[in-house]
Amino acid sequence: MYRIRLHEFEGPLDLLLFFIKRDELDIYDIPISRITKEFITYLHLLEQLDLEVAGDFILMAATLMQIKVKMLLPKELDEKGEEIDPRADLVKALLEYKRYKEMSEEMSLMESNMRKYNYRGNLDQDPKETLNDYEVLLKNITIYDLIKAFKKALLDRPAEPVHQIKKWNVTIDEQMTYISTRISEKGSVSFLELMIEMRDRIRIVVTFIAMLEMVKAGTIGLRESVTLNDFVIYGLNNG
Amino acid sequence: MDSIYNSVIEALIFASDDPIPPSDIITAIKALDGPDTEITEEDVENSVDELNRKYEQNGNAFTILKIAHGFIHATKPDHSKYVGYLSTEKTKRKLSQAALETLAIIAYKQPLTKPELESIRGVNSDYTLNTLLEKNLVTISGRAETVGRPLLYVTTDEFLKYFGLRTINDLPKPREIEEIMKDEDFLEQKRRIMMSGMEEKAEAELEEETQNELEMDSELQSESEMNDEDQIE
Amino acid sequence: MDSIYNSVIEALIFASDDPIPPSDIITAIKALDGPDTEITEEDVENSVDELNRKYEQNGNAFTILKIAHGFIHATKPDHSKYVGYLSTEKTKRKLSQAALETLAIIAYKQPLTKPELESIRGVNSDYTLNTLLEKNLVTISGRAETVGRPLLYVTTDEFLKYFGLRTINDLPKPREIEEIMKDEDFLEQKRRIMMSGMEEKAEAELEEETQNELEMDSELQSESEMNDEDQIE
Repeated sequence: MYRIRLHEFEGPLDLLLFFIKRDELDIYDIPISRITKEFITYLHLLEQLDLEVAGDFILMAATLMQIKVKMLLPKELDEKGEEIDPRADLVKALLEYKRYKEMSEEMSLMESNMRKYNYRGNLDQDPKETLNDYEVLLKNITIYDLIKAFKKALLDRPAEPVHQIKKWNVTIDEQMTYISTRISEKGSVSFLELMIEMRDRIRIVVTFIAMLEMVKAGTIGLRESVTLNDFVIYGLNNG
Repeated sequence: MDSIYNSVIEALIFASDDPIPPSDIITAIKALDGPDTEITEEDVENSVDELNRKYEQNGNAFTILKIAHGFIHATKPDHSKYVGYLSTEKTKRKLSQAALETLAIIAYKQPLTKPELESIRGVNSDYTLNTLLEKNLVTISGRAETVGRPLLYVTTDEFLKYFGLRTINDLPKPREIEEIMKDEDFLEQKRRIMMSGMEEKAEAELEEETQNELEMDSELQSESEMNDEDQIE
Repeated sequence: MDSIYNSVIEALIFASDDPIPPSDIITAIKALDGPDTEITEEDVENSVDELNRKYEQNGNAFTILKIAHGFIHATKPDHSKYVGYLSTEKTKRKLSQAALETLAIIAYKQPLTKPELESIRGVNSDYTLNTLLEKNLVTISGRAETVGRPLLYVTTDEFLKYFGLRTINDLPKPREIEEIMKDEDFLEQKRRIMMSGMEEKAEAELEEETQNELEMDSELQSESEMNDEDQIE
């Protein structure tokens, strides 16, 4: 009997293909009730084993049920007046998926083949004359590299040295004044920029409360920033 | 082309850690020996062929591969077990089935969006896509002109290198849908199950508990008596 | 020693990241061909000499150096200017990490001033900024209205063209970045949370629809008829 390892299936299409192969079904004339039943049995099996049933599988189960119902109803006609097989889309999806799945097997062989080749190590040892006109040129840099760099820049953001006398007793009033000062410099200030200057937690919390107070009082406004997890604090005229 | 360049070309390929394109070789030679130096991409190609012939004759342990738009020295597969024994680099994991499947779809349909990819695979592909981006096997090339302007994904030169392809056109042709349809044998499916069983031997220990459970319960039945009711015209 | 090991030794030296000591070579060979394999450090030494003689004879562009108690391949000094040219080109070609980071910050936070940029990067950015200006990837759009009226920097059309973007708004949104770069655990967790929600919902619907016609529990008792032929293992 089949010992199915549940991880074997990459998704609902993979599982359906498995049923079709195993039972030598005609992919163009899939017995939809039967395969739906098998599919749902499988999902219940996963449940019984207390394994997580992925949403993609549930969605497919629903699709199968829908096709099954449509099979019982009078067929819809296309523009040419021909009957539309409710299974057509599913068959198309199965064939297309199978096509790439086959190629992935092909690629797996290519991968194994390439693993037998080893590239050269210790390249640094090669004698080379250095040419000193260092300049920067773009090549092989993609958007992905760009956003990675951006994220890294934000993560690595240094805690700036703060040139002010540390006061442990921070008051909301003081921090409200501080925020006002910061805003008056440039008209606005980024929340992160503001927070990054705070060394201790109490100061951050108090500043945050001060900020909320000022929003409530209508002296400052907040707006979204282009940066993730940040926003801009700006002064309002009536403040 | 002057054959003295064979040696220069050999040095340039030998000292490069990534496949070096013929254009780079020509650029280097012209930069140092003058822009009038007569050397074409075909000359470089011929030199490489000649070098490989010599390696073969002299019984060298390496050869020059033509992959990822360029040339790179690599040890011949014959000695992979010895090299693998000492090298930690080569013990890195193979790609998962999900990763291979995703790569195949991106490779053949590129550039494509995540929704397109997911509609073919039938499953959410965030995780796999993220892994492939991190491994530099795929990257983002821009945005589609369609509604919502989703990001477009393409394969990289690293992808070509990984699979030993010179250009993306060297990928084996996928079968036509009609051929797939005719295909009645299901050996390949069995083979896959058996193969992955072997490959995952290491993981098997971890999964042993689950495994035992599954073996007990996952005897999926397929009855023949159901067939009659299914014949709906 | 059997001279077939010349080729194995060549492969091991070629692929090794660091100078490989003769003892490591012997270890690898004995591990794979049996502990009785006859091979001494002297044999290895002789092999290396022979390989070098052959390289000399055949006019190869490389040689094996004996350094730091081990062996490594290196190209001959004759071609060092070509090799040097190439490695310089390579550094040029890769937008250095600093420049890339600067470019990324300007792209996302434009228009911004140098002090703003430097407060994010935490380092003086004169050099990278100038390089980017020279390469026409960023430009000056005017002056900020703040004290001292510092210059404002923005990205150029050249920048958009390079990254295949139509407008600067086509850059991946912070939300998309998060989606793509989420660390694996988080992604899995999210997937799980989303799914358990969907699962319940879809399940409830399914149950309703199918309860009458499909008696799951009884069907889980699997039939045996066709099972034998399917056995795998």
